[in-house]
Parts: sequence; C-alpha cells; structure tokens
Amino acid sequence: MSSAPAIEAARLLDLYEQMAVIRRTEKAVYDLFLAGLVKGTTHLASGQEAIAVGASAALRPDDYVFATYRGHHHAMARGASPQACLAELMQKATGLCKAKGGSMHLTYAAGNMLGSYAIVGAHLPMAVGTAWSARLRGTEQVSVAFFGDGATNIGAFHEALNLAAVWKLPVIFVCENNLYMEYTPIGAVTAADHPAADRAPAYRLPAQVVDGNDVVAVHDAMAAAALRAREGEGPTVIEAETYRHYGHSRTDPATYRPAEEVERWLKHDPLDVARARLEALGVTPDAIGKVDDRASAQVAEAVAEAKAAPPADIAEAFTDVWADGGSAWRT
Amino acid sequence: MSSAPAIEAARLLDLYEQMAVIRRTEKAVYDLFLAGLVKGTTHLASGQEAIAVGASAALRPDDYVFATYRGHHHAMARGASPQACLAELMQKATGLCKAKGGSMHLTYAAGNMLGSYAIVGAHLPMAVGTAWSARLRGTEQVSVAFFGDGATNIGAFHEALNLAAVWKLPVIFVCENNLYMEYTPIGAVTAADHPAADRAPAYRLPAQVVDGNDVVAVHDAMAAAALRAREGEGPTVIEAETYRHYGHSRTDPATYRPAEEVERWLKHDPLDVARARLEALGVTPDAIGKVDDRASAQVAEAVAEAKAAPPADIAEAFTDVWADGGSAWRT
Amino acid sequence: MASVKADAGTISYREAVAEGIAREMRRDPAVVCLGEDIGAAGGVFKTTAGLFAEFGPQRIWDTPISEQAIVGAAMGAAMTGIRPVAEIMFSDFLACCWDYLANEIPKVRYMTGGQVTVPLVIRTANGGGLGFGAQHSQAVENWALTIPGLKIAAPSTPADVIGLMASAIRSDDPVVFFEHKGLFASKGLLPPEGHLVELGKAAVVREGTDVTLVALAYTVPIALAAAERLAAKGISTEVVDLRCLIPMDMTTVLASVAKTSRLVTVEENPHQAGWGATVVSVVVDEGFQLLDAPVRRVASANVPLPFADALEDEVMPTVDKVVAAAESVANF
Amino acid sequence: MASVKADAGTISYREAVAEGIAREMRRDPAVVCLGEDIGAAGGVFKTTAGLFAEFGPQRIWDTPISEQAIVGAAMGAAMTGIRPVAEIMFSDFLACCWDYLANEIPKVRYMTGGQVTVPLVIRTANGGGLGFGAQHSQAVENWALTIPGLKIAAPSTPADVIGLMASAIRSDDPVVFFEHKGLFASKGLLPPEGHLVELGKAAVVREGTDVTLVALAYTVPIALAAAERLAAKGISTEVVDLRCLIPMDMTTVLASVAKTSRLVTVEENPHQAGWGATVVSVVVDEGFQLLDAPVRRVASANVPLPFADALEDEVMPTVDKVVAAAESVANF
Ligand SMILES: Cc1ncc(C[n+]2csc(CCOP(=O)(O)OP(=O)(O)O)c2C)c(N)n1
Ligand SMILES: Cc1ncc(C[n+]2csc(CCOP(=O)(O)OP(=O)(O)O)c2C)c(N)n1
Ligand SMILES: [Mg+2]
Ligand SMILES: [Mg+2]
Repeated sequence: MSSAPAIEAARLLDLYEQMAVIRRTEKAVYDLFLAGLVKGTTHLASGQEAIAVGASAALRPDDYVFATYRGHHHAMARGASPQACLAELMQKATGLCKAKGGSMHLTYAAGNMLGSYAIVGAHLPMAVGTAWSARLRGTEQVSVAFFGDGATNIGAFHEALNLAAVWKLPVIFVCENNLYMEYTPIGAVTAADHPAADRAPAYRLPAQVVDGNDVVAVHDAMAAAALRAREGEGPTVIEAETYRHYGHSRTDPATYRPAEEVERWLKHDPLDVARARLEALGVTPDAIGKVDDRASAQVAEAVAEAKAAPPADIAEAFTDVWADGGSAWRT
Repeated sequence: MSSAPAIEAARLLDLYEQMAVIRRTEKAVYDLFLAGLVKGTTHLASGQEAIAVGASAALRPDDYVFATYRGHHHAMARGASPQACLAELMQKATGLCKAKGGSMHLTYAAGNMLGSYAIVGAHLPMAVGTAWSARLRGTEQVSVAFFGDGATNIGAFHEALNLAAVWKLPVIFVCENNLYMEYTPIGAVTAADHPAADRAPAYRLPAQVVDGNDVVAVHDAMAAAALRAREGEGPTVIEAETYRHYGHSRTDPATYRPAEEVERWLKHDPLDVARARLEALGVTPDAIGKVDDRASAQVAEAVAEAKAAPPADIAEAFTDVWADGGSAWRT
Repeated sequence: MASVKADAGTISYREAVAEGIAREMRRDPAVVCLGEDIGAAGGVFKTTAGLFAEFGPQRIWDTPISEQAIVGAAMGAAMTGIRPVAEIMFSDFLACCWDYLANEIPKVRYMTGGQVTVPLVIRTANGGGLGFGAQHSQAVENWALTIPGLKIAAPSTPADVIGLMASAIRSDDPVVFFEHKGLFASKGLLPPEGHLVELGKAAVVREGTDVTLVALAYTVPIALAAAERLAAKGISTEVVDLRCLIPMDMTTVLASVAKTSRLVTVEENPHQAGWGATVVSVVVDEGFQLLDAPVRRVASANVPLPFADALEDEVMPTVDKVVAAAESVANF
Repeated sequence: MASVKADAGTISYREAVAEGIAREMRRDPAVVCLGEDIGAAGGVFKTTAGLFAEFGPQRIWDTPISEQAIVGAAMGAAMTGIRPVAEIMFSDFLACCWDYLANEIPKVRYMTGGQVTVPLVIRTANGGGLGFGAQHSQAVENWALTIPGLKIAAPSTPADVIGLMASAIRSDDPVVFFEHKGLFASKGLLPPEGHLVELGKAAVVREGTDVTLVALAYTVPIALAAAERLAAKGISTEVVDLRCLIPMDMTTVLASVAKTSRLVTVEENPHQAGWGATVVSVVVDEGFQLLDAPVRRVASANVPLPFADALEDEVMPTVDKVVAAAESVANF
C-alpha cells in the first residue's frame, strides 16, 4: 500500500472532538431510551467511533459511505448533526429522515452518507454500485461500505466482493469486527480467524487488519486504500478490530461476553487511545479537557433542541414513496 | 488426503459402459429435441460424464447427490434408467418425475439422487442439510453437491461452504468447471483462476483440482474426500476441469467458444481417456467395442420404449403438491 | 433440568412459542431447531428460551447470519428424516432466502413427481407496531400466500401458538409459521399437553349477525375490540380468526357471510396485494348472492412502515379504522 | 454500426425490448445496462441483441451469476446519477435478490425521508407456456404487487414494450418490467420514435357491453381470443389491458364495469394471491352497486408449473377457461 501522510496534532484533536461528540450523543440516546423518549430499537456504536471518524477523515466529501443499523457514528462522521440524529430517534419533525427512518436508517445524503441499512450485508452491493457509477461518470469518487463481522457470512458479501474485484471498482470494504454478532461470538459461526480479511484472497483482493480503536491507524489504512482506489487499482478490504461498549441493541446487558474480555477492551477505549496520541504530540490534558467540555455542551444543547422540536408530522406517513413526493398507487 | 485403492480393469470397463450409455442417451435427447419430441429445454452434459460416473463410483448407495439443471449424467450415474429419463423429457407418464419435472429436474430418490435444481447454487445449502441430517442421525452418509463454475459467484455458494465448514459436515462440493456460464467465459466474471478451488481457503477447506475428463482421477479424488468426510474431518472442495460438447442448452451452437479450444477438448474426450486407460490395463479394443455396442443397443431400446409409452396423465397436474397427494388450498 | 415451563394456567404468547416447540421436541427426536442466536441466548425475542438448556447443542443449533444456508439446510435435512424448525429472526429477512420459500421448498415434491417430501417449519417474527422501521416491521404473510405449496399459519393466541405449532411440526408439508411481534407479551390460557389445532380451521371467536370481520394474528384483537365498540352502536359483529392462510378456511368465512351478508377483512399486510383480497374474491364469486353491501378491506396503507409511532398508527390497521369500515357496510 | 433495427413497419416483441432500450440509451447517456450474458451474446432471449455492438462495454455490462450484486449495484448506481437497466434473466430468479426488491429499493426513498431516489428498471422474462418447468415458468407479477414502492409494467404488445420501456427508464421511481416469454415471438406495429406509454394507463383493447375482461401481458391475447368466441355466442365483451399493476388504473376498470356490470379477471399468476383479487376487491368495494353477477377470476391453478405441455395447459389460463367464466357471469 502507498504510505499516507501523518496526522498532525490539530487535526487529531479535531478527530478526537468528533469522537467525543459521538460518544456523548450515543450516551444521550441510551439515557433517552431508558427514559422512554427513544423507542423502537437502537444499536449503539460506542467504542467503535474511531472507525467512522478515522475513515471519514481519509475520505473526500464527495465519496460515498454506506452503513448498517449500527450507523450513528457514520452519519455524524459525515456531517449529520447530533441534534438531527437525536430528533430522528425521538420521532421529531426535525429528524434527519423526518422520523420515518429511525435509528437503524440514519441517512445524510448531503454528506454522501447514503444510508444505514438494517438487513445484514445488503448495502455492500449498493456500495459496489456507487463505485461503478463513479467509474461510469468518470469521477474519482470512492465508495465505502462499513459492516459487521457477522455480515461476512451472508451471500451478498460474497457477490459484492467478487463483482467489485472483477470490475476493479473504487470501493473499500470496511469490516468493524467487534467479535460478536448479536449474542453469538463470530468465531463460533465463521470458518476464518479474520472473517473479512481472510476472505479477501478469494477475490484476489488485498486486505489489512487494523486496530479499529486507533483513529490514526484507521485513517492511515483508509487513506492508502482510497488512494489505491482512486488510482484505478480496485477494491481493498479493511478489517478493523474493535468492541462495542454497550450490548447489541436497546438495553442488552451483553452478559454473554466474558467480564475479562470486556474489561480489556474498555481499557483500550478509542478516546483514550487518541488522548494518549495527543499527549504524545504535546497536546495538554487541559486542551483536551476543553474539547471534552465543548463536546458535552454541544450534545446537551442538541438534546434540549431535539426535545423541544415538534413531533413528526403524521401527514408525512403518506409522502416520499414516489419521486413525485406522494404515495398514490392507483387511480 | 488419504489414498484410494486403484480401479481394476473390470470395474473401469463398467464405468466406461456407464459413460457410454449416458453419452448415447444424451445424443438421443439432442436428436429428439431436433425432431420436436423433446420440448422445453435441455442442458446436455456430454463431455462431463466422467465426473458423474467417477464420483458415483466412489460413493455408497446411501450417500446423497444433488445436481443442477445439467444433471442427466448424475441421475443416470445414480441408477436412473435411460428410458425413465427419456420418457420424462418426452412428457410420458413413465417419466422419472411423471413428466412434471422435465430435463432440468431429473430426480431419482431411490438412488438418493435428491434432485436437479435449476436455480444456480440453490442446492448447495440443501446438500449441507443432508450432511447435517446424516450427522444428526448418526449415519456415515456423505452428501455431494455438483455445480458449475458459474455457481461459485452466487451467495448461496458462500453461505453453504461456510456453514458446512463451521459444522464440519460430511459434504463434498464438486465444481464441474466447464469454463463457461451460458455464453460468458467464467474467467471474465470471476476474480479467481479456479473459481471453486481458490475459494476453499476462505472457509479453511481443502481443495483439489482434478482432470474432470479422467474418470479414474475423479474417482480417486472423490474416494479420498468421502473417506475424509466419513471420518468426521469435514467438507472438501473438488474442482473438476471439463468441457461440454454441446452448447449451453437446446441447440445453442456455442459459437462464442474458440474453435481451437473446442478441438483441444474434443480430443480429450472422457470416453477416449477411459478407453486409453482400459487398453493400458490390457482390455482389448474388441472388448471395448462390445461394450459400446451394448450401450448403443440399450439406448436404442430405451428410446423405443420411451416413444411407445403413454403420454403424461393430465390428472397429475393436480397431484403431489401436498404430502397427502393432492393440491387443495382451501375448504 | 431447566425445562421450558410456564405458570400453571396462563402463558404468554412468547413463552407459548418455546413451549409449543418443546412439546414436539420431547415427543419426536427428529425435531431439531436452527437459527441465529436461538441457542444459549434463547432468541432475540426469547421465543426459544429454555430449549438449549433442555435439549442441548445437538438439537438446538446456532447458525451464522446466512438465511439461505439456514433454510436450504433445513430443506435438505427435511428430505432425509429430520423435522427441522428453522427460525428466520424477522419476517422481513425471508426476502434473503426467498428462493427457498418461493422456488425450492414448495416445488420439490411436485417437480419430482412426489419423490421428495420436505416436512419442515420456518418460524419468523412478523409484523409492526413496535417502531422498528421499514425493514423490521412488515407483515409479509401475503408474500407466502403468493406461493402454491406452502402452508401458512399465523396464530393470535398462546393456545393457538401451541396447537398450531404441534400441527405444523407434525405436518409432512412445509409450513411457514408467523409469530407476531406485537402479540409476544400477550397472555392466554396454557392448553393441556397434546393440544392440537388443525391447520386450516378458522375459529369464530365472536358470534354476530350484522357484519363479519375476518382477521388474522395481530388483527384478531383489533377486530375483537372493534366488535365491542360496534356492539355499543347496536351492530352485532361476527369475528373470524382465520388462523391459517393455507389451507384457507373459506367454509367458515362463507358460512359467516351467509349469516351476516356483510364482510370486512382486517389485514396487517399492505392493501395492494393482501390476503383479504383473495378472501374477498372467493366470496364475491361463490357468495355473491349472500352480500347486501360493498365489501371493505382494512389493511395497511401501501407505503413502507414508518418509524415514528404516530406515523405507524396512521398506516396500520386500528380499531377506529375497523369500526368505521364495519359501520359503513352495516349502514349501507 | 450494428444498430438495433427492426423491419420498417412491424417488429417482434423480442426486438421491441432491445429497440425500446436502445432508443433511451441514445437519448440519455446515463442509461446503462447490466445482467448475465446480455453483452456480445445479446441475452438468452436475444432481447438485448445489438445493444453491445451499438453501445459497447461501457454501457452494456456482463455480470457474474450474482443476482443480489446485479440489483444491489443497480440500486447504488441509481442513487448517484445513473439510470441502470438491470436484467434478471428469468423472473423466477427475482427470488434470489428479493431483499432488494422487497426491502431496499422500494423503501429507501421513504425511510430516508426523501433523501435518496432510485430511478432504475429491473427487466425480467416472465411467465409460462414453454415447458420450462417449475423454476423457470412462473408469472410472478403478484410478488412485485405485494411490495409498496415498486412500479410494475407488463406489456402485451411490441408497441407497448417500447412505450412503457421509455416511461420506465425515464421514471424517477423504480420499475419492475415484466417481459413475457410467451410473447417474444409475437409481432406488432413498430411505433414511431418518441413513442411513450404512460405508466398506469390501462388500454381498452376491445369494446363491449356485456362483460369486462381485465387482462395483463400474456393473458391479453387470450382474453381477446375469448372475446371473439364470446361474440359468436352473442356476448359482447370488453377487454381491458391493464398494462401496469402499479399504478393500477382502477378508473378504467370501474368505468368498464359501469358499462358491463360483469367482471372476469384473466391472470397468469396463481389464483391464491393474484393481482386479480386486488382488482376485484376494489370493484366490490367502490363499484358494488354496478355489479349484476358474481365476479370470477381465471388464473393459474395453485400448483407449481408442471413440465409437460398438456399439464401446463391444464393449470394455466386458456381461452376455453375464459370463455366458460365469462359465459357463466354473462348468463347469471
Ligand atoms: C439478513 C439479516 N439477518 C439477521 C439480522 C438480525 N441481526 C441484526 S444485527 C445482527 C448481528 C450482526 O452482527 P455484525 O454483522 O457483527 O454487526 P454488529 O451488530 O456487531 O455491528 C443480526 C443477526 C438482520 N438484520 N439481517
Ligand atoms: C440464480 C440463477 N441465475 C441465472 C440462471 C440462468 N442460468 C442457467 S445456467 C447458467 C449458467 C451456469 O453456468 P455454470 O454454473 O458454469 O454451469 P454450466 O451451465 O456450465 O453447467 C445461468 C446463468 C439460473 N438458472 N439461476
Ligand atoms: Mg459484530
Ligand atoms: Mg460452466
């Protein structure tokens, strides 16, 4: 892989701040869920922020991003505001998707974040499609699909990687390997140690395993893969090792995970990793503290705004089926 | 892999005869199609007989076999009579499936040949299921799925191989790599040199590429894989290189194939390969000629019988939907 | 032994699923379950809670996220002496293995001339009302209805869950078994051991004379609540719980319409190709002269399911909508 | 240049497919095709013959056998400025990518609150009558009808193929385009350049006063032949070619029933959840008072498609069956 330029302190502090905002927004989601103000379901990405933020930092604004139902971090990393995300989850008219999508479908097309998809694996072919489109239109845009370790065992994964490889498309497949499907360890149901990276050779694709909790490592791997894609060298598979801090969804206490394992990973928190890197670059704890405070304030304000927003407009139930804005199915 | 016992002359002559019968039966199908006596569609396996015959020779009668729409050879290799196959294709009441299946769905459950499936890749998970069933019932039965090179790019292939590997099931995946999908060379749409064998490592499975036109090579590879499966060592992938003598289906002239390539493969006809092996084992051309004559006579008789058989009973249109034999959907 | 047990007397719909499976697993060693997170975790809806503890890993199999392999493997096993019960977590995901439901399982018996039989059950959590959004909320019983060769059960009570589960597992035909997410928390009588509800027998769950409501699963309590409200308005409502779509018990429906002369179907699936249309089409063919009023259908609107509760209510069948439709035909 | 051309004056339904696509590809460089064997081979039904020669490999893409990747990639491309025309070789294989048709493509606009639009066409060879057996013969237009958010076209003539293809490709909504295998060899007038048939407008293809037949695609010629036979028996038959299932032109159907007071639907999909049931359910709701007789449906039997010709005839709609049904309601 080509080498990427090192990230400077100011830039890293910015990435840290993004992660801090995402972390706090998701904490708010959790609290709001317990308070009954967020309903349905949520899949929090706390612990996996470095993947979204590190990857986005290596992409251009016109690149395409696809995420799963565990996609809050990707929406925000591509520019969706915490308050629009919270408003969506709180069923408010100001929600990112007019409260029609919900937690599992956060989408921020203005940031070319083209959606969160809740059927495991389904969005991988879509990302292949946007990469194909970039090729057809002669742009140098890159497409990225983020997906879980569990998604590597579904057919769409295989079809997407093969087609992308055959057509040598500018797409990057990023597996967020958090070691678990819902409650089942990925190793129990996967005939590979690295469910994504070990499969890449089956499509003659290069793969890289990175520390998904290190925003710099993620950034660097993505920068290299994006460069490769833009130069017409085709797809790359990146497997980012990480861990989710909460359970799979809603209030899952995740008791199926060994305490020792949880503890070990909590000690390898992406915010701590970034903080250590910042301090090594000479950023003071005080400067970091200020960023933390700003993130807290921003999210507190977002929560307040989302709470104050008007509820979803029920007339919206019948809009947006067709491109004409409506939903008429017959004359 | 464990080594398999060498095939003796008498046994090989028997396999040769099976191939000769299949070859002639399919020639009859082709002629009957041109004559308008076989309708719908057919996918002839002429040129690929050694795979079916060699594999079956290495299996037990209670092992399970699944084939594709190109499955005449597998039905016959597992014991279906040429005349029941021909009758099926000629829409006769005596057809293997009562003329309800047709060429693409030949099934001979009495020989544990559990069907020919016409949706590419669909039967691979089924073969995993019969292998799982064998495990659950504590038998030492082995399951075999035969499929084309084109099937290696569909999702079901991936899901089947992974599940079989994770559960370490007694299943053998046999790819009949005849270099083409319908009209497209497999290499043009597959990111692997050996579409099946090169994918096996993605599931930690062993793979073997064999000369699919050499009935002995196929037999030996299958015998080793079956032994491995019965010993609880799990699945094997076998990629058998071969070539179809006719076009993809019906009267496809296969002009998309280079003449030189066709010629080269016609010179490597599985019947010729077996004949050479027989002669090397001391079997006289005369003895082989007798077998050829017997095969011709058997197939001529089968054609005559199938022609003379009564047409399909139209009442059968409404039977066999449900296990009670009927098709009632409401009261 | 952590056996699957419910309080004596009553049981929740959720518990009834595990109880129904457990009863059959105790009876027949050929019954084996597979699906995602159904083992030690007990399923994401806890509908398999206790099964792993009682029957162990040789009867309860956790799978990868591979819907095609799950259902395809179930099909192969069913051909060869096993009675698999495959779970597809949310019914929306049936789309990921639709080839098996549409092209393989329902056709193999027929296209082999009866040589191959596939006695299996595909269980799945169906339906909306929980704010799970467009891809986890659909009522897709009408997808299954498009496919000849599948039996289709969709119980509305815990007792029916148990009774229909027994029939489904014992059936030599493939059965798609829709468990409704919105009913999991509901409670009902625990039926005695051996309780069986025959596939394809509707239940008249409330008798009436003015209008017939035909409902299924989640819409049964809605129809019953509507009937209560209609009674207050002097409209006597008969409610038929169809229980199964295939076999479709048109005898019971036609008998009810013979009594009431008025019909409203109450469906959760989208209106545009809902099962109610099929029911209606049979009635206006064979029972045309019985009818004294237009036939109405209350179904979900022809839109994806929205996330927000208020929007979801707007598009799904509700008691209000059923009352309005029934009144309109009763007063015709 | 090996351009796509038909004999001046007439064109086959098969050629009309390629001609319809070619006209749009000439007009709009964003239109791109993908599918299995559609390139140099011209498609297994020769419905893309000539396109590769005219437009080359940057507009006509051969794919692996990966239905999910084909349709999923089309979806991604459609989000980002391309108008993909994806071929799924036989409509039965839609089951292999059903998730995209059921859960992704039709919902993405709605669930993103209108942020994402997917203007794409999925073309597929539909229907039976050719002895292709249970897995290559189904009429599955009713599968698509179960899904809100898909437009559905199913032309019966070459001119409609061209006119509806133009509308489908220009549509900003996803369209499932059913080409009927049994009609490929049929011929008709070659419409002039620029010919457009609006999605959702039915055609009254024969006027009559005694009974209305509503047909689609392959059943249109069957209905017309039946009308001819019925005329000889003194029954004046109106035939409506629905052309599209979504939007469903109920205005035309209800207007026809207002004239004839009698309705028979003629469907190829299986009876048990066929589109005719939906048509019927609207008519008996909104047009109940128009009706003078039971409403009948001629549809395929609720069995898989058998291989043998004689058996296939037995289960599919035929002129005889339509005549019998129409007579029974006309003489009611
Ligand atoms: C096709 C499909 N099958 C099953 C599910 C249910 N499901 C939702 S998330 C999940 C686990 C996914 O695990 P992984 O891919 O590792 O992602 P993670 O949740 O860990 O981010 C499952 C099984 C689904 N949404 N889609
Ligand atoms: C899911 C699916 N897609 C497409 C087809 C159409 N089709 C039938 S055979 C075939 C080519 C298969 O090639 P291969 O797997 O190499 O088998 P072969 O025909 O060479 O034996 C295709 C594309 C199909 N039957 N099923
Ligand atoms: Mg995971
Ligand atoms: Mg091939």
